[in-house]
Amino acid sequence: AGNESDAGTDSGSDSSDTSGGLSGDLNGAGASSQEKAQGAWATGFQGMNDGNVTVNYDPVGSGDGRTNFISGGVSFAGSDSYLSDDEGELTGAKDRCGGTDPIEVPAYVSPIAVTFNLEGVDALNLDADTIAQIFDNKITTWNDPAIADQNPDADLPDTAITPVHRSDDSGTTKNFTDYLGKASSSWSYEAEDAFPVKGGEAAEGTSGVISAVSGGTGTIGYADESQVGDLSVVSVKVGEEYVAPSAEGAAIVVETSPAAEGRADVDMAVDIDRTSTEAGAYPVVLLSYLIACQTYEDQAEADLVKGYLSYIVSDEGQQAAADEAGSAPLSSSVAERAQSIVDAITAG
Amino acid sequence: MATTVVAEDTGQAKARVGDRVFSGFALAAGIAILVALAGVFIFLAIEGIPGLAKPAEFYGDASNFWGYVAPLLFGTVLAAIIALIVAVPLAWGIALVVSHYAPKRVATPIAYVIDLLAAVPSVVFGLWGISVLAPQLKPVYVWLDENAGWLPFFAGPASGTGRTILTAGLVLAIMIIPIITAISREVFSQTPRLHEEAALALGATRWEMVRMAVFPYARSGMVSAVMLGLGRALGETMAVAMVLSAGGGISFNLISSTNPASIASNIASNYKEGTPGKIQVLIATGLVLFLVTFLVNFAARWIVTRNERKLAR
Amino acid sequence: MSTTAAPVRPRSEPVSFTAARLPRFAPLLVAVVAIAAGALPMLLLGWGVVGWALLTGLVYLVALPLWSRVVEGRRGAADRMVTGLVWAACLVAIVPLVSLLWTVVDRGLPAINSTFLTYSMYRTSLDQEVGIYHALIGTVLITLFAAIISVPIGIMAAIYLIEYGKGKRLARWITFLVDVMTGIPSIVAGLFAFALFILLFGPSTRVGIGGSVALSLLMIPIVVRSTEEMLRLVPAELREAAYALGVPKWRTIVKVVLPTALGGIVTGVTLSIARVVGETAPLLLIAGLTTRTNFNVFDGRMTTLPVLIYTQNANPGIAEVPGGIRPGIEMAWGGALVLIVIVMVLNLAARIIGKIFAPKTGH
Amino acid sequence: MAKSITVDDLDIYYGDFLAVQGVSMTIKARSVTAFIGPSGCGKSTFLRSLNRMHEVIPGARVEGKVMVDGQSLYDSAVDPVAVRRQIGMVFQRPNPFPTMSIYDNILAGNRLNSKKMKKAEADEIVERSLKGANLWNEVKDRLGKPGMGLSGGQQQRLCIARAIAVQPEVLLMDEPCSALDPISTSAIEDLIHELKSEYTIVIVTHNMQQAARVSDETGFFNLKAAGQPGHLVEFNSTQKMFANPDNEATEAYISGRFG
Amino acid sequence: MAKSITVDDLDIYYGDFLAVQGVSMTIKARSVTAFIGPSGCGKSTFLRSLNRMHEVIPGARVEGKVMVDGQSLYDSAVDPVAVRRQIGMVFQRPNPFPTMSIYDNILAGNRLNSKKMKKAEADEIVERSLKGANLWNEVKDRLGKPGMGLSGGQQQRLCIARAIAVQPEVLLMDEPCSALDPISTSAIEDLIHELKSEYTIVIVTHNMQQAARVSDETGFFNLKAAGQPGHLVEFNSTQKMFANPDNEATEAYISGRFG
Ligand SMILES: Nc1ncnc2c1ncn2[C@@H]1O[C@H](COP(=O)(O)OP(=O)(O)OP(=O)(O)O)[C@@H](O)[C@H]1O
Ligand SMILES: Nc1ncnc2c1ncn2[C@@H]1O[C@H](COP(=O)(O)OP(=O)(O)OP(=O)(O)O)[C@@H](O)[C@H]1O
Ligand SMILES: [Mg+2]
Ligand SMILES: [Mg+2]
Ligand SMILES: O=P([O-])([O-])[O-]
Repeated sequence: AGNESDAGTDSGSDSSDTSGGLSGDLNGAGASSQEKAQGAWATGFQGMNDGNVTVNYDPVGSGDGRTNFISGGVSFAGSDSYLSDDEGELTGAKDRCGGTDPIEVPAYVSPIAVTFNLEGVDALNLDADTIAQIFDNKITTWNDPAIADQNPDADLPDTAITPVHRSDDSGTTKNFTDYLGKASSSWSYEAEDAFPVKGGEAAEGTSGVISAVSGGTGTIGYADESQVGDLSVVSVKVGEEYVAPSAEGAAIVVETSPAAEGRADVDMAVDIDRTSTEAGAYPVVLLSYLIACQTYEDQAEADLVKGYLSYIVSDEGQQAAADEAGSAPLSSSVAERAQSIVDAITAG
Repeated sequence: MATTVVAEDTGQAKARVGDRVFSGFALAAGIAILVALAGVFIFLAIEGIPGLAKPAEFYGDASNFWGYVAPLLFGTVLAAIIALIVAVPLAWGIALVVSHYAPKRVATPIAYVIDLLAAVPSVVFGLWGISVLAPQLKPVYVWLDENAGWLPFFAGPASGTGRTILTAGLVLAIMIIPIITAISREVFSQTPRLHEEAALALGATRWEMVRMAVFPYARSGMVSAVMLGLGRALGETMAVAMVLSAGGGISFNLISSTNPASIASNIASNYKEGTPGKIQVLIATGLVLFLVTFLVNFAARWIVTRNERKLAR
Repeated sequence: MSTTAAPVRPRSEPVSFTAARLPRFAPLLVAVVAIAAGALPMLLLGWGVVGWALLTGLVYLVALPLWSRVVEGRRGAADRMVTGLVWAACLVAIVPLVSLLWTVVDRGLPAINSTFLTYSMYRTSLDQEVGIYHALIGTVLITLFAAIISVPIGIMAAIYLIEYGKGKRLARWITFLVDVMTGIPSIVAGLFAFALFILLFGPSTRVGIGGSVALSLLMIPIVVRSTEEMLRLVPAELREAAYALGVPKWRTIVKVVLPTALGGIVTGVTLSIARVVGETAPLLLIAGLTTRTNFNVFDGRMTTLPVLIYTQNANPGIAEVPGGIRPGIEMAWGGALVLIVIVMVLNLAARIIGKIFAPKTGH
Repeated sequence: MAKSITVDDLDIYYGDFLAVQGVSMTIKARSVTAFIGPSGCGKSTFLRSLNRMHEVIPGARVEGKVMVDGQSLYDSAVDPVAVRRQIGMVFQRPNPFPTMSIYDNILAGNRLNSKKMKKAEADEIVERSLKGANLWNEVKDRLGKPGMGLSGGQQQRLCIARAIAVQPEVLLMDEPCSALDPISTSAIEDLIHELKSEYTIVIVTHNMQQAARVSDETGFFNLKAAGQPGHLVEFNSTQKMFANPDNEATEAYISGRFG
Repeated sequence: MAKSITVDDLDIYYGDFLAVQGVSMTIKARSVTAFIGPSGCGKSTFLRSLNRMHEVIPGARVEGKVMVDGQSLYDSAVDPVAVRRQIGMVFQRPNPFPTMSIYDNILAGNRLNSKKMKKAEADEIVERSLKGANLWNEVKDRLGKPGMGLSGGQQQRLCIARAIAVQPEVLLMDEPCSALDPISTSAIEDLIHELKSEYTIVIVTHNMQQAARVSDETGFFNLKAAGQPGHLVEFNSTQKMFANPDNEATEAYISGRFG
């Protein structure tokens, strides 16, 4: 390719003063939602190493990414949810890492926007209960009093509501339903990768949901905030306020959420606090993780993983992902802890 | 010139070797296909059979595997049937235009343009399906719901996005038209002139000539073409996954948001987030699709041979 | 002779050759009327262009045969009906095609420039330009190797079925199983290839040739089926002519049967390539994704155009200006356009080859 | 009901290739007209232009006039289907429909005109036509079998039976007997004699004895040279043609001194 | 180089259908043997059993013995390909290879056996064979054109030229002249006369005059009844056969009193 031949010569200069001096291929797999951010990180990391490194990230999905990591097929995984031991994943990952606990650090936070397409309306305020009832097909028209009460200024038509959910299993759905379950009283389903309500409009992938919402009439859906584009978004009721999705709001929630129970030091798994009333917090978020080992058999592999992950959680890395993929950067305290865990990766 | 009939000089001996080697290769190729298919089957069986009997939580709302796979199978077959119903007459029509109706100047570009359709990747069909076709069909579904809602097919409520199983079937139809057309027009145009002229000389109109001389001659090829198209329709993954609003149960309602997924698209949608146990379930659905394809072909073949036998009576 | 038999049709009055024909301009006239009739509800009821086209077609397909039925009788009406129907089929099929091509060209063309075609997506800083070169190479190589695997197997298997196995039980089974094979969903083919390569080369192997193997599973049945049909159509007389000249069977097949069927075989192979060149799911699984250009199908990941299109569309990134086109979306449509052009060129080449080798008749 | 055919200065083309040039003749109703001439001189081509079968070959066309009972055959108002229904044809190579039984082959033409036919009527047509083509005894026990299972000669007779089953008014035969044995041939010749009381018959033959035996009038076609278009050398009563032809070339051909 | 062929009690089957039964005869080397008989009596079938072309039809087989110069043709050690290379065949229907030019058609037998040939040698074979088949003058200017573009008769002569181009030792001809005009026919007949000084020739013909003209010995095949297998009624010198046949049925057939 026209660009690859000279990549090594001219790009090291502008990227960073801390040239890594690494070379080789680093392979990862996992959440498709991370792909764009991974592309940005790969670019930065490749630049740091003067184009002698190639990072490959297979966006096969979180589940398959974790499976690939556990089987030893890839050096790290990207995942929308942390390892759990329901099907022995945590144990499997430990085995894969030579008996040491696997590393789980947050890669970034994504606010999940509730987005809609309704003629004549470009902003709405909704509380968790109303959102839950809409997605549970309990509220079926846009001029339902439950909606109207919260939006006295909006000119709500008599249009039927078409809620759009994900047809594929997805981390977004799991976090969204987790939010509905915890923040509302009218959502009776478990948090799951598969959308639990039967029937209704479903679409493949974030882009599918966006297409369906923008192509339909009276549609409402949920999707990664960065992908919403021109569509209108719902401000969600937190405490007494309505909060629009934002990177800052997402970061606040992550920072104030408790760690998952019974985890090792190197495992930063978090149970998001969906009912947070913190000012400015936006609790409909997805926390995306990076999964790796503390030790690798191969020195080169260890160096590459360490270097790459440490770039990801660095300010530079977080900024690159924010620019390219529109994700929300980690708060500095979270990033600092992640950095110290990643720095401890060794070979042996 | 050799003086005996039995092969003796080296050239002839080599020819015999050539024949043996060549037929050996041909046989090996045939067997390779059997092995490949057996490989796929064994793979599906080994990886999929554990998926037949998992705890109920692996099957979503259903309580067992059969409850899980039934709507998927239904969706697969329904979409494929819609596709065939739409595509087969169109494809045969186009094939006839190209082989017998249009002058060569017109036929060649038409054939070329249709072949182009075969080149469009399924992802692009998917993209086009969501962003162009579905919005166009949305008002049609609303109209059908209002005016033909008494038919179970159009019971509604009409989808708000147009991404229904009927839309998916139409996209599939467009995808399989070039396959069916290409093979059909090839066999149509191979009809011997002698037979066509026999019909024309009896005072047959063009259509009667087609019926008397072309169709009977091409029948086996036409069936093959349809089976190829059906295979693609049953197994299409990405386009269906992208276009269809999936997740519903068994229903003949063609215009609502709630549609059964197809087996292939369901695998693609759920494979990504699948844990090993869930993947076994998905592969088991793949096994079911494989067996269904087997049965469909079996039935088709049986019908064809039965007809042929009737003919030879 | 008619003394012994009742005449089939009354022969009393001489039948005129010109009797009962619609005027030459009849189809045109009906078409004009149909267009007008179709336009009426558009004007009065506000129907769209689609409704107009549908109604026009319907009126034409009903009116012309009806008129013909009255004037020319049942047979003439049937003939006109079918003629109308097959042409309508053509038009109906071309509409979505044009719409699709238009969409792809309209959205893809802006992306295409020399950087797009000659750069890969490998970059070392975010402001560098990227292109689809790596995916182009990946698609060409993986498809080429898939063809290298499946075309010989497919053609030889078809030869076995038609020339050697006729009537044998094994041949009947192969024919049947080839049909079954056409129904293998691409994702299952991908899973199978993935499992196979993991078994052979260790966990999570991702390699271009694995994609070729998966695609071969999808190509072979198409090649076999189309070749089989074409070989079946080669007249037995030609084979006999060669046998009678003392030509061994295999040479007869290679030099007489295959060349006679070549046009159709080439069509079939092109069709099979077109069928798989747009596959996404299996390649994402087994060939993986990389930003670098890889020329070696036997080692390392390879990106193909459909995978690129799929992933770029799924994660299009954010637009440079709010409300602008996302970079991934533009790249996806651009890639789709390139992919279609590739197959178009392939198709054209196949046609030319087919024409060169097709049986020569006439002067 | 038979028709007379008048041909006036007919040129016949395959695309740009002029195959037959400047033919004029009058074929009398209720008579047998034979065409003879060396291979490649355009006999088949000319014959096919008489029922507009020529034009089914892409690029093929004619210039000039063919009048059947005063109607111009190539008039724009004329329906070629109607023409072929009344001017039947038997080809040089037998061409039974491969997927149809013998029975259905015979009825193929009739079924086009009357969809519903009583079984008895159909049986009668089949039997009459097969007897007329001297094939009845050989196939009467296997009418349901495919027509392709017959030997070459049997197939050709099947095609003749199929052509006469629709009782055309003119019957064009392109070397109908070239694949037949003498017995079948003479049966067909007898049939031709019978038919000419009601039909106009035009036959192309290589067998000059046959031409002499069956025809009332004979046309001799020839090529000036290879690659040149064929043309009509002489058209005369058969008797005169074989006894005392006007043209030297005709005499040379008929007496076998030709070449 | 010519071969004599001895047939001993040959039964020929299509699957379960016995088409020809109990044929025994000796075909002399360097002579012309003609087979006559009504259509469907198995002449073609028998002829095809003489160079093992019969067995290319699925299910077809023979029982009995065919000896060529003392070697059993159906011996398991015998290569049917080698047999056919030395016992050539011309078919009832012309079958030129559609993908090949006239030139390549002629050379097909040589080329397809991968014999390397000098251009001059090839040209010579083409010219000799085409002249032998009386086609040279008509096609010498378009040797590169496809063989399918010729008229029926021209195509058949092309096939004859193709068969003699490989210089077989025995030449089987199945009604080679049924699509030819008298001039070509007599050229072929002359050719047969020429060839028989070196080759053994077996010809099936419907034209009894032709059999009388060209052959030294004649075999008469007949069917007992429709559906019954064909059999050899009489095999005798042509002279005797036509003047004073041993068998009544033969006489009836030859004199046309048959049926
Ligand atoms: N389909 C065709 N396309 C082009 N040329 C053709 C076609 N059919 C025949 N010809 C040419 O037209 C000329 C006349 O052919 P035609 O078949 O009419 O001859 P014929 O007198 O019937 O010969 P034969 O006695 O061998 O059947 C020949 O030169 C032949 O090559
Ligand atoms: N391929 C075949 N399969 C089955 N039966 C056949 C086949 N070919 C010929 N027959 C039958 O074998 C018998 C002999 O046929 P054959 O063609 O040898 O006759 P023939 O004497 O050459 O006739 P003709 O003079 O009409 O060519 C006929 O009854 C015919 O129906
Ligand atoms: Mg002719
Ligand atoms: Mg025969
Ligand atoms: O990131 P997801 O595609 O799993 O929503």
